[in-house]
Amino acid sequence: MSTNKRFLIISRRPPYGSSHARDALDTALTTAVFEQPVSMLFLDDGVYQLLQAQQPAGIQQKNLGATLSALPMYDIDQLYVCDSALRSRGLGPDDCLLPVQLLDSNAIAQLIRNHDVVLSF
Amino acid sequence: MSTNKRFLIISRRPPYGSSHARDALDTALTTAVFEQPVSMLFLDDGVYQLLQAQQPAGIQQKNLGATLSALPMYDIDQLYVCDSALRSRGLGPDDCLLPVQLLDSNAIAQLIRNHDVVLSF
Amino acid sequence: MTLHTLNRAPSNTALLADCLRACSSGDTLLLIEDGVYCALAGQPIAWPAGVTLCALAADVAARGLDSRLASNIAQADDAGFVQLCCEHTRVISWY
Amino acid sequence: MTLHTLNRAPSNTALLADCLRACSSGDTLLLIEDGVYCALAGQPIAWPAGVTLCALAADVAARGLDSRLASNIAQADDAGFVQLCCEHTRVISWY
Amino acid sequence: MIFSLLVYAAPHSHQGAETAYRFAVACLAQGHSIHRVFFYGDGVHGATALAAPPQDEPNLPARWQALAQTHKLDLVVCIAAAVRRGLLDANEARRYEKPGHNLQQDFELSGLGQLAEAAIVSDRLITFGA
Amino acid sequence: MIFSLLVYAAPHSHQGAETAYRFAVACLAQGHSIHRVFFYGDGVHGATALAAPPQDEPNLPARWQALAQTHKLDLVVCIAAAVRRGLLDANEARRYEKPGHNLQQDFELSGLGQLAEAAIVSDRLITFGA
Repeated sequence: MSTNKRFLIISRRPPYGSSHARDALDTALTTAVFEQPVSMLFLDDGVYQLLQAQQPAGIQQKNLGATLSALPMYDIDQLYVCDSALRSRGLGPDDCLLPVQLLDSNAIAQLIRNHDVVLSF
Repeated sequence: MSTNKRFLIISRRPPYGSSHARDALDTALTTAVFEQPVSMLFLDDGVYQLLQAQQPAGIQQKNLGATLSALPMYDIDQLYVCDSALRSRGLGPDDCLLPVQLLDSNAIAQLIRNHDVVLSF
Repeated sequence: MTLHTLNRAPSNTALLADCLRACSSGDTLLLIEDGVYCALAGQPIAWPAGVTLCALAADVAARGLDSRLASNIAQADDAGFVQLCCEHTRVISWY
Repeated sequence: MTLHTLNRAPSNTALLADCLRACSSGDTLLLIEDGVYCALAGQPIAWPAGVTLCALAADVAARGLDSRLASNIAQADDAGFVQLCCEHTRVISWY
Repeated sequence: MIFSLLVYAAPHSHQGAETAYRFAVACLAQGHSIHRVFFYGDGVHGATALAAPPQDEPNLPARWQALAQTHKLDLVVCIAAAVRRGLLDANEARRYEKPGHNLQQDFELSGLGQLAEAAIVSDRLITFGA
Repeated sequence: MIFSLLVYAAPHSHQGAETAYRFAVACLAQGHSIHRVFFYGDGVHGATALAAPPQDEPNLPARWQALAQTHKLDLVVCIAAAVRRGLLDANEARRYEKPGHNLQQDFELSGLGQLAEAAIVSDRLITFGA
């Protein structure tokens, strides 16, 4: 594939309750395999995906947090989080299982302008 | 069926965007055919179902408002609406295609206590 | 007495409000699936008086909330969920 | 410039807030499906400055909102939806 | 006590489908009986015979079937919700002249009246929503 | 202009499935080309061959198929999302030893890479969500 496009995957849903979070993650990983630059932006309940110590064996699902931890190995290291989404839930960067960059509203709008393809889940 | 139970169908979703509103209505109609007393309670975006002048031909769906208008013919005439859900949307009883009874929070909790089976959609 | 279950996060403000509005004193609210995020400590939720709160244990563990629950929330396992259904005369699912 | 589509009612406050937060001046927001309820006159929605608002006509008519739209909302038909996509460099769907 | 379950969530899409199954297992383990499990809305997809999930994900239609065989469960799928979504038994496939059918064994297509009847004769009806 | 569509909503469950189809029709009517329609998540149910909706409701899989034949559309269904939800073509039915298959003609099962490729080569990618 010759053309390069900058991809932004927005993930807004909590893990496990529905397939959205898993689908967002699979899309990010697949796009990275296609050697396109991929960023992820966690908004709203999507920030819950980043919580440590997820143990989903009892609900018969795969550990989404474990897959998220592997993102940097796929060269997906541009991970952004809505500052107010995190803080309004009583959480901070230390609660996250990965290093993330906090963005305010202006920075989110700018992040979008800097990407060619934006997929939201 | 000898046993009589009082059914309350709670309908919280707007019409057309998903099948919830249609499913709630079909459940109410079917239960009435079983000669059980059925009440309906419209909460949250469910109150949008009651708006007049719905014209869903352009989105290839059946007119939900028309089916709602037929409820009294099926002896479903206990129709309740959350007062604050209606008013917070800038609507009033005159905007509704059927006569409805407005309930405040206390009355809603009491309505639930007066029913045996409560189904929410 | 009614058992209420709620399966969405508190960001679904209208759902949570409807659920709490529908509770009478003596009722129990069981948080399940994404509803367990309502049990996270430090949430500004005005729980109604006289309503017992609990959260489904498998969902709490799945989401990494074991050490993060508010102190007024008990945990119930699947057997406890069934028992709660028996102890209340009706069950309403908020979703 | 970005075209945003939104398909949920304003009761989904977090979705609407995320969408509006993501808008830049010059963007367009197209309300589709249940999103057209955001276009109902008298809603307390703080629309961001410089963002053009429109609603998909078939969805407006379906829901009985033809005579109830706020004055700052234009209607677009399906062809207009396609044209808006062409006129903006990217499209984000909020759902 | 006599329970009935209303499953309104589809496997893999919403967790409610899996929660319902776990609830049924816990219910039977305590000696309660389940009068009927009624699949409605997107929940009807929980009755497909063709699901092939990855090894580490549960095959819910197969699990319901196994549970039904052990405990003589009545697994009923709303016929109106099912046929419009492409879930057919052999009869409906014939009626609509479709090339195949895909309803898992030990599930049955029937009308919404079966939900009303279940609510009437059961002590508790529990909904698992999407 | 070259469009691709991502359909993430199932017919009869969420309106997004129908909006996507209307968009495609309007798109082609204006002389644009559609590189691919990709069905993902619950959207995969829009590719079933067994849907039998009431007369007054559209059969979306049949309509997509007709549109594909007229305009040579590439209708691709995410294989991972499809097989776990019980949507199989003949190959996958054989592979998983299932008794039948139910993918509508002119749809094709393939990997998520087809979504990435579509986004890369198209001028616009439009998502229709659930």
